[in-house]
Amino acid sequence: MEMLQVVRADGEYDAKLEPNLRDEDLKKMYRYMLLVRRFNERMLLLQRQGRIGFFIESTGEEAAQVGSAFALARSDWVYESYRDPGVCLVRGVPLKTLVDQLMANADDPNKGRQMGVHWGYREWNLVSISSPVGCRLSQAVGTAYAAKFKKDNIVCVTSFGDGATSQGEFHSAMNFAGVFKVPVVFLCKNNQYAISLPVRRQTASANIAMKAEAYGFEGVLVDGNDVLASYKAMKAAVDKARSGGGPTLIEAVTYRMGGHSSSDDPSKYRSTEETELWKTRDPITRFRRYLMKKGLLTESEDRRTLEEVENELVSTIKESEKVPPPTLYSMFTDVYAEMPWHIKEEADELMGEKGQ
Amino acid sequence: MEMLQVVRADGEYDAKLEPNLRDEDLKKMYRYMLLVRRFNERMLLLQRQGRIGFFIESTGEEAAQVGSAFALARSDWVYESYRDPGVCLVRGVPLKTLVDQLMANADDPNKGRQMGVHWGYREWNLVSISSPVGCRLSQAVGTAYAAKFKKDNIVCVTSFGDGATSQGEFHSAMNFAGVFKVPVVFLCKNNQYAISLPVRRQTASANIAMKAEAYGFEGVLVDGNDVLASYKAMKAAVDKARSGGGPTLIEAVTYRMGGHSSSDDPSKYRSTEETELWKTRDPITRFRRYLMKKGLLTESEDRRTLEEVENELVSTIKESEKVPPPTLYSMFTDVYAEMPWHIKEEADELMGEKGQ
Amino acid sequence: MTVMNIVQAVNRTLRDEMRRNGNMIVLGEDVGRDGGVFRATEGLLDEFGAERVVDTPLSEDGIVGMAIGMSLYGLLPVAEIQFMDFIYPAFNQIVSELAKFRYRSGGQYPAHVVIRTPYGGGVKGGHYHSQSTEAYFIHTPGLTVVTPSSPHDTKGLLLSAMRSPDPVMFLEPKRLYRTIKEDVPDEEYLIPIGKANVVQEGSDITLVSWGPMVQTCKEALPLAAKEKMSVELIDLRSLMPFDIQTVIQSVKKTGRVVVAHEATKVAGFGAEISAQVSERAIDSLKAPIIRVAGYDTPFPYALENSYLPKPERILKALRKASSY
Amino acid sequence: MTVMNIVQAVNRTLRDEMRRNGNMIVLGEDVGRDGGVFRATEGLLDEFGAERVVDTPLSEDGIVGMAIGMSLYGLLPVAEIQFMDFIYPAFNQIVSELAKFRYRSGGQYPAHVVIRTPYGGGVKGGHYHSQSTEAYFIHTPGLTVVTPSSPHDTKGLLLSAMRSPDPVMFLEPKRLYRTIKEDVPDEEYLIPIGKANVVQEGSDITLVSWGPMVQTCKEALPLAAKEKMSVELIDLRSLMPFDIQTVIQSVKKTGRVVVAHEATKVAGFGAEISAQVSERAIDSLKAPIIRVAGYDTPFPYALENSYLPKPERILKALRKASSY
Ligand SMILES: Cc1ncc(C[n+]2csc(CCOP(=O)(O)OP(=O)(O)O)c2C)c(N)n1
Ligand SMILES: Cc1ncc(C[n+]2csc(CCOP(=O)(O)OP(=O)(O)O)c2C)c(N)n1
Ligand SMILES: [Mg+2]
Ligand SMILES: [Mg+2]
Repeated sequence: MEMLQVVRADGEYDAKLEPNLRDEDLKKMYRYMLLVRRFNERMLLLQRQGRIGFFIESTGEEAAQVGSAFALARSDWVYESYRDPGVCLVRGVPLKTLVDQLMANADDPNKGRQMGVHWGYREWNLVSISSPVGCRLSQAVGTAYAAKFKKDNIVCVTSFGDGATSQGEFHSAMNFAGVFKVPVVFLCKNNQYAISLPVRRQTASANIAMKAEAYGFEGVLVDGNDVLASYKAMKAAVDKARSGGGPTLIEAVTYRMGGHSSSDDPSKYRSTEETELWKTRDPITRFRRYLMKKGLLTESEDRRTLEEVENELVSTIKESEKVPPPTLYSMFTDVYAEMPWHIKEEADELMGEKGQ
Repeated sequence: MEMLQVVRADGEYDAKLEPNLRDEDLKKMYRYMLLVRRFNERMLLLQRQGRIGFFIESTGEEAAQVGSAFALARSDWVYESYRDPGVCLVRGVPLKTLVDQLMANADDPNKGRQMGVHWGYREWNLVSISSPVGCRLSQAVGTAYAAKFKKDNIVCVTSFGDGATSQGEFHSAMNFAGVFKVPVVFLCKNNQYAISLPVRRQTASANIAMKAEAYGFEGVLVDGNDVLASYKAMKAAVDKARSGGGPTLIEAVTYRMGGHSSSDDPSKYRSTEETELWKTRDPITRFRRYLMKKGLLTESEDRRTLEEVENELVSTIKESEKVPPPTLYSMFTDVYAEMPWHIKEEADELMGEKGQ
Repeated sequence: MTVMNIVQAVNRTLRDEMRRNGNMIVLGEDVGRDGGVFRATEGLLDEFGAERVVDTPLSEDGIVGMAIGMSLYGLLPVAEIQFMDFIYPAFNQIVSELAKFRYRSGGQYPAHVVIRTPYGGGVKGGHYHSQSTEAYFIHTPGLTVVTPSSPHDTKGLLLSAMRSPDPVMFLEPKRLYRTIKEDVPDEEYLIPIGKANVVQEGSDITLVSWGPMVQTCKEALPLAAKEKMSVELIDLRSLMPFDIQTVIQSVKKTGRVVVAHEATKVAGFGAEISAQVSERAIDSLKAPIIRVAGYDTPFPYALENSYLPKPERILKALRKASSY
Repeated sequence: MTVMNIVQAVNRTLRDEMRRNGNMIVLGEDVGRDGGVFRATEGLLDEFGAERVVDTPLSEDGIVGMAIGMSLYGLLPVAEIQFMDFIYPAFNQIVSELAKFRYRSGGQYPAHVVIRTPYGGGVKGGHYHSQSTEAYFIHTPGLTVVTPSSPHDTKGLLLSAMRSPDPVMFLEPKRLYRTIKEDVPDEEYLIPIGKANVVQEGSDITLVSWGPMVQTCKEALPLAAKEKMSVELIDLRSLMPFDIQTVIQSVKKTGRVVVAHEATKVAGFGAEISAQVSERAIDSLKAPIIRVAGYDTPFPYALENSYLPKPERILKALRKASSY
């Protein structure tokens, strides 16, 4: 299986393969990638400082996030992953809303109910994340089924890691998608690791994309560190889905440049040579080179963008830190639409205690 | 993918493909196939008469059972399916032991604890069946792992239906088998239906055998109504596994000639044309034609064999029906190795009541 | 009024609601052409088509996962799991996902799926076609758990389940599917979730039960009456939330409690009822709270008849409670 | 004697048993090169090699299924599930297969697998890294369920689990993994499964607990002592089978019971303890049986600290029981 690539690591590109994007959009893409990179770095720092509880970074995976998100319509639905802050941002989620989630404060639309990076925003059709790996895929199939049923012209995308492909739920979801031919796109960001397990020990298949054949639809292999290739692959898949062509599995080949999460030490299970090699394939450096070659970015513009991004982050963090935590009572709501008597008793008891 | 066939429906055969089997064995195979056919018919009758509680027949699938079982060594392990009485018989389980299971009487090594057709015989390395579809596959992988670990030269085979391939547990098992390269053979008897669901709506893949590629090992398509092809495919797979070549998925294409179980009415969901078509591919008729062509069977021998089989069945049923049900107390044993106090209390209470 | 059994009540109620609600979808194994292995969805495919009556591949996690995704998008999926014993491949979807969607999303994504599944023994099904594991689901915050014991209740409760904004486990007593027939009103009626039904009033002992065991309790009533025990039989109907008020009121009157269920005893839902009573009405108790339940073994096959609580076992417990 | 914490006790005990038993295998996600996300299997890969310390693909049903198959063939597989919250993809393997193999095969195929899994809150893990769902497993005949509360108990109970002929759920209180250090004997010792440990004797109230909550109870003891309540603290250690005798003996002495656990309250195992007590010792009871437990909501994140039962909540319950 061939891997789709538009821009090479050195910034050279195949003009025949360039997607049809406006210069404006290319610049926006770059800015988003920078923002995601700096967001990751900042948040990891906040975590180290104890200002947020837990964090999972997505450094190295900016292109796959931003490229694929750019290919979606506002009305499309996304079952995003914890490594998708870029997808959230591209879809319009304010930076502060993401930081609020990490701080689990009262402004978080999820009411501070989940660990960091478990995004979920109804307003932007981003479905609330959960931790168990793999279980969101069949839900995405269901949403796609429902959209098709209602004759809404939308596509449902779900993004997950290489590790997730081992779960039984991956299989069920792929199989249902093939059988019901629903407008769903499975985006596997193969970042080479599931915590410590390298992908070659996750599965014996030659790659992940080819697994789609077992379900009767197409798998596509794409360079996930190439934002234009990531865009193109997703665009083709959503166009196909939207026009009734059914599901696609995209494998975006990328690399988790950092640890698995803020609690992980990757030096235990992988070599410096390997990480150094992947640094030469950095998606941001590559896209920067491309933009400069195309005359769409200068050194000074680049510096300015970075500064803007930094300022935005600093001021957002400041704002989010001002927001109080959720109210005590909020611990008891939303278990059911209406609070049943036994939870009410518990809430009353606790509120009474704290009232004393 | 090509389908392996040795003997055609009309009994013609490809001499180049004939396996290396003694005439004795060919005749034994035929006898087993007849026995399975008549066993099925008899047991279904007993069920209709209320003499056994529940039955699942495997009529039409005799070749896949008998052919594959002949390819195994006595020491190999089998996670057989409820449509595998033939596998049990070939491995040496006495007919009476199978009937005892259906009668759930005191002679059943499973102590009458399970519904009919849930075979399980430690003595013949046939692992106790359970009802949830799909969950035995990863167990077979574990057994294969253990055998390899212990450097025992055995293969573990697991047999299941087309419906089972949709379960997440199929996926996990296949994936683990590929990753750990264990001596396991997955035998999918694709009998075209999972209760009422035809296989083309079970999965959108072109066939089931090809699913193996997604796990990095070989899939083989075989005519499951051809006992010699079934033997050959399994023999090749176990030889490969035994010599360290890892797993194989075999899809044996066959047909469930009867209902799903004694509670099913297949006329609701399939046509007479279809069942009539498959009757022309009957595995027993085909093998009979082959044997006659080869001069290994005469009409009168055939009649005699059938009579023998009938007599064996009749006398076995009579014997099994004489055996009393399991003792009341046996309801409480084997939950744990030693009976804990709370079960003992319950047993004592019930025994006390009945003692009164 | 139409005389019908439970399976018919399920079937009619699904049909009526599908007629009313164009966003309702039925899905599961063999629910379409076959009409369900118990015939609960018979006729629906013909009337509503394959888009709304969906025969799925053999995968319970796929069924529930897909139903969740449908529900988030605004459909009302009613999933059938062929036997409760086969629900476990979907257990992750149910307890980690379905139950928690509303809460974890701060109310942004309520997932409303109804999961219908036949449960309980008495059909010679051995341990994989007989179990009653309602306690797993009751112990999972976010799920509603309901179980009818009659055709009439089936209709009213199933309608409520389908109209509820929360995910509902709708447990159908399969042994009673065709054994009880009664008049069921043709017009729509809702039985509120969370309210128990006092089947018979009585003054000596409170007998609490649900699902298939209600029928067994009913059969024990005349035996108890013969021995001059006045039994108040409460059918909980809804197990989460459960109507503790009705139970406590009764216990305050009788001072004696027997709880009867088919599930294995240890850590079964009977323990919760017992614990609630001794927390809230200990001073009213004149006798130990007695549980009649399935034995703590896997569900047997050959000996099913000795395993299942029978009216005689309930009677024995009533005697024990009343003579204490 | 060596001073160690719980995670070290797990690690040493696994190592010692692997040295002793060449058929023992450790398997799970990240248990090899990484040494487990909590470091419980650190060093094992280096000492025993990749055949015996098996990094598996990301699939819990695969892990447990494979472990069952290994065990049937005569190995002793000790599987790690990274968090108890992620055990549900394997729930079918555990409740339908592992628990029932011995019974359903008439004793021909006992499946002996030890499943180790960290559970409980207090690590800022939100609802998917914090839950305590021991009740699901206790309610499943065929499983043994054990949970230590100290490094010393960890060693003795884990050894017993690995030597037991039955499948064992070995639940490790992750919040205590590194917080309690104590002397642990270097030589082998077994703590019997099914026997409770009386942590402190007392005459006024019986306080029953297990796992991580034992520590919280211990912290409540001096507070109770200050208020002149003599508390008998029982650490169950083993939840299935559970040592009801020790509990009942204590209740007969004290007449008052508080049960404390971290799991959500409704249909939690506390209900079973309560039900057993009121079944067996109602006449000894001088007060309602009070349960202190997790609230009946999914496990929260921001408000975890208010969710988890604290010594103060236990104290309050003790007061309530003793002043009734
Ligand atoms: C069912 C389940 N098992 C285990 C875990 C623990 N866990 C969290 S992330 C992870 C690895 C995921 O790897 P992958 O799918 O490749 O995604 P990545 O983190 O690399 O983006 C594991 C094992 C989990 N969250 N859910
Ligand atoms: C997990 C699970 N779901 C549902 C069932 C009910 N059921 C029993 S057999 C069967 C169909 C199996 O089809 P297949 O795998 O093709 O095997 P076949 O019966 O055709 O041999 C179903 C749905 C079950 N036993 N287990
Ligand atoms: Mg990964
Ligand atoms: Mg089939």
